[in-house]
Amino acid sequence: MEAARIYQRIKDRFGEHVLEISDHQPDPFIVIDPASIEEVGSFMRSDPELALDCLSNESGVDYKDRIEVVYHLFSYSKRHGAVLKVKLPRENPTVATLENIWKSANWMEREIFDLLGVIFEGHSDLRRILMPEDWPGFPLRKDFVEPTEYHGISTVRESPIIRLDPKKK
Amino acid sequence: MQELINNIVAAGTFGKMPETLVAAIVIIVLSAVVFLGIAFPFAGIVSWVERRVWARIQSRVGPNRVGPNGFLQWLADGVKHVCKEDVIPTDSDHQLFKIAPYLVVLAFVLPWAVMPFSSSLILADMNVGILYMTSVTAITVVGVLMAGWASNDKWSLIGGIRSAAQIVSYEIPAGLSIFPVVLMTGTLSMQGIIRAQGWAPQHWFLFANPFTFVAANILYVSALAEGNRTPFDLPEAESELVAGFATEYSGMRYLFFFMAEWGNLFIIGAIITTLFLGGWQFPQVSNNAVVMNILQLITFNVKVLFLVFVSMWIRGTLPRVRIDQLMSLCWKYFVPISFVNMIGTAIWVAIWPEGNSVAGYIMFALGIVLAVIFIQRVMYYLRRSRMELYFRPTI
Amino acid sequence: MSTLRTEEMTLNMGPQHPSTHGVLRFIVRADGEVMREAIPDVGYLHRSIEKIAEKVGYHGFMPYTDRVDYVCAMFTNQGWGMASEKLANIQVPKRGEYCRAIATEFNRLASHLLSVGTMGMDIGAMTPFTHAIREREMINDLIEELCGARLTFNYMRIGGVAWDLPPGWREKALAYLDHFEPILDEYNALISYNKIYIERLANVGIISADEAVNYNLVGPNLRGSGIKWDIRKDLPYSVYSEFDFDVPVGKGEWGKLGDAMDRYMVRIRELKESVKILRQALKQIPAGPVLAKVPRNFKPPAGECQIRVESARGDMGWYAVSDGTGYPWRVHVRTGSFAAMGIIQKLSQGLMIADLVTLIASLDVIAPEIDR
Amino acid sequence: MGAVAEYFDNIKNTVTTIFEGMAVTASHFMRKPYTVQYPDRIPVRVQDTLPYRYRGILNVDLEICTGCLACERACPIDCIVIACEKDQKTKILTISQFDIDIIKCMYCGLCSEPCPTGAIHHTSEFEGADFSTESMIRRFVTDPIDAYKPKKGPETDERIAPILNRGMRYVNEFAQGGEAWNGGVVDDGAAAPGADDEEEAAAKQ
Repeated sequence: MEAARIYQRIKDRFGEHVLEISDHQPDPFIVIDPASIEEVGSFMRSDPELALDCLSNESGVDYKDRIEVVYHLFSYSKRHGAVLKVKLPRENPTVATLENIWKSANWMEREIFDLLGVIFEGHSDLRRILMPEDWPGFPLRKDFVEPTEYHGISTVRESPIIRLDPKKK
Repeated sequence: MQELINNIVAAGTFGKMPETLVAAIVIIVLSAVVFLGIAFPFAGIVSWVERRVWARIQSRVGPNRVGPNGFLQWLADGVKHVCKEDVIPTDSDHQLFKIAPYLVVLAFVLPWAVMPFSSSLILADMNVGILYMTSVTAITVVGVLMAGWASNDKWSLIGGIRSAAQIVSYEIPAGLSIFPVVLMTGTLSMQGIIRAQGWAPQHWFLFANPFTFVAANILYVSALAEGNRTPFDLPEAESELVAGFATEYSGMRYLFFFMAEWGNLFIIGAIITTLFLGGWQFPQVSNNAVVMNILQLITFNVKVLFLVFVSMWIRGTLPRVRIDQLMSLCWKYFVPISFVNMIGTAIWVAIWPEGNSVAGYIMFALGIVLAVIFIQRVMYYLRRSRMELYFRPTI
Repeated sequence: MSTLRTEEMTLNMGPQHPSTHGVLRFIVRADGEVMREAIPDVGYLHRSIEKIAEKVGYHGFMPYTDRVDYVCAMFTNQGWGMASEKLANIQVPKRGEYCRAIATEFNRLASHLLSVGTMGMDIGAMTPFTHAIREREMINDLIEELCGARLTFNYMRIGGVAWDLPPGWREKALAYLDHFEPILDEYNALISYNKIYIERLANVGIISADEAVNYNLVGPNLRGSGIKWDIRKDLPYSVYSEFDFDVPVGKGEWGKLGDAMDRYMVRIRELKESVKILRQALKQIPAGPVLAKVPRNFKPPAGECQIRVESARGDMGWYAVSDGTGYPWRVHVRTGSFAAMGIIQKLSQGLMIADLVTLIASLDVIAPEIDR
Repeated sequence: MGAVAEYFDNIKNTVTTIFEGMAVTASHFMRKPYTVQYPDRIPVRVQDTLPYRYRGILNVDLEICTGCLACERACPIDCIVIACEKDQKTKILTISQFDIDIIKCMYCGLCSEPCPTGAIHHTSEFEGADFSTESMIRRFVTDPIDAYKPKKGPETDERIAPILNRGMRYVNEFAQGGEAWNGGVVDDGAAAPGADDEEEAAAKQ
């Protein structure tokens, strides 16, 4: 099934929750209301015509004015994919977890929490996964400033080259 | 032995010392010479040989820097280990931690007392020789378990417990596999068993009947298991338990464990050689006792070293079994088969009390057929490979 | 009768453990030899590659992609190249695609060889490992001649590959393939069909097909569970539609379907398929340029895309967002190992400690690929 | 399969597969080892056995450096620092600094690709261990040197000509690949990405 028809089917079912259907190339996507993500997710998985049984990729993007969580879904039986997006406010971004629908969401949501600070409500094990437990801030946010030291270990290495030409940098 | 002590006392070298004291000194000095001069260097050299053999199996070169072809590598390693700091973990049980390696070495040293190198070269030809051999080697388990427990390290503990389970279990098939030979000879003495065999392969107990052939194989595998050798190196399973019971050891104590392991290879080989491969038996080519003894010594050592080599070869080939498979192999396969062997041999002996020489020839022929098939397979793999393919012309 | 007090043992496996394939850590709760659970703890190799992408630009990010998965860097190269090409709608010349296919398939051989070799080593057999590494070295020699590096290749560029095949390389490659096939049979005789080995691998870490999809397992892990799915075949990219090859799947010949042995055998059989592809590619490669004309100051139009590459560890997803400037706004890599690690906690329940090692090796996780 | 049959089948399988495995390893006793000892057991230096494209430690031939800064801009890791000054009257470009931080360098080869003359190139040298980080910085300019100006025809200066030849061979190898071996036509337009851009940049300088 083509992406546009998948999105149309979702719109028919959850009319008011679908905020935007974009025919952006090369990957068209659908934006839905964060409050209904769980409902839409379970529909997309269980609907026999969509049968999107695999959450292939889940990632977050910081757009400076909002944070988007992007779900790349895929169906092994129907061989079609869909891109689902939710837009969240930058302050305290919260969205329901999809862990109960696709198990693979567990680790990917932990990663998004770790790097972008999106809180997934109802997640069974929302801990930092890649960064240390006590790392300050969320590194993939655009306004993140790396601390110069971590537990007394410097995170910067001074370049040993002294730049002779003062005009540059 | 006794004559030697008597001679020394008579010569008066030690003045008026009591005879027992002289005997003690002589025994201690002699054993020191034997162990420091023969057993330990043997273990060291085996470590080098093993690394070279293993390297060749793996298309590598192996240690070749120290001495000719790296022959002195073992000395360099020994010196390195002796010079290393002897780290004892703070929370460990210090006394047990220190004693454990010595117990392991003890278990390696004691069997040499009944090692039948030739018709006269044997320290003590006990009438329970083979029983003594199998029982003292099992002291290893005490040392290994002690090391595992005293290290106060979970990996070591698992290693120690594994070792205990393994050695105790494999004592049974090993013991049962000795029975067929004992049934046929009616003696437990090492020399007695060897004298019951001939120099020719068809007179070896290996080929005496089908049951002894199987028994020899089971005994060899069980002995490997007792010696913590691949495929049964679970106690020190590198990829699972880091280094098992030896994880916390360093320096000389660490070396002791491994010296015992390599030295044990000789003992494994000696047991099999004595029981199944005709020991030192050599055709009577000379009436000179010295010449005969030297020839017998060479024969015995060649057979033992071949078995040592086979164990290295096996180590280079097989993966490690899992602990539950180890146990099921022992209890489901080896123990029942050993019983069958024992009963089978008993029946065989009942039918042919003097042995069946035809069976010996047939079994030997079958062995040759097996070897020929094996060589054919080797040549097949050799033909198919094109190892001369190198992309760098200068290499 | 009073019962003996027992307690669970908490073992800390890693980060410095001989068989955790890089810097990985497992917190193992064990009852003697039997594990209650093994909780993976990752992140020791996190190098913030996704953040670096936002700072170095499209061309400059290419060498960094090598570090995402240094065992099969060609695929990460290709993934980033394809993502950028899709963003900017660039057509790669035919010969460039063939060079990519040849390089990646050789890299797949190398990666699978490492995987099956370490599998043997984790089981306790050292020889298969060195034999596999020996073959891998020869492939590295070939790749070194092709692109000048043995591990971090940086061979591909946006719009094709950096360098054409060097003169005489094709003959060498074909000679290698002739040499490789008997060696693979020999390798199988040495270890794959060994009874002890089969016993160690069969019925360990069984993953059902549903579970594999649900946990988003990819590549050989997915195929080991009996799902015939290969991006190269089912969503063909590059020039893979021009090759004739099979997709091996696990059949449960030695145990239940989806066990470690199935995953292992899928890798072994994929080696043969890769050889098949390589022979065809080396025969069919057309003449022509290898690199499309791409400006050095590469600025794709604003937009986003996701591409999927069948890497040695399976479907690797690259999600790239461009804002029209010379620097990507966001890059996300979804790797096979990351997904595979997610299932370990569930699979480890009730296995033995020795089996955890088998399980990790059979899932073929590579620490840098998890942490990125 | 009955339990008894399975039992004996297990024994048979184990014995035969171990037999095969032992045959394989035994055949290795009769093969040559594949590894070689580093570095003193082969007749030539390891460096000399490496292929032409090998990416070792960077080197710069300042005689043919045009001072176009293409390499500095291409470097994703900023380990190359160049300082150029242009005399407003004589229009001569002077290079006063050309430093490469070898510790930082990741040998990706992106700098040598856009170089118009092959001045910055990878050597086959890879042994770079030293005792201090300071000594790992390669400083190629000791006294300020005039940048090379590409000529229309072939190079006439006897001193520079061989260096330029080597450099251009390097450029050709990288830009076009080797000589096409199956009649492949190498398209000049597919040279290193945006080669024209670099010339423009050089012209601006």
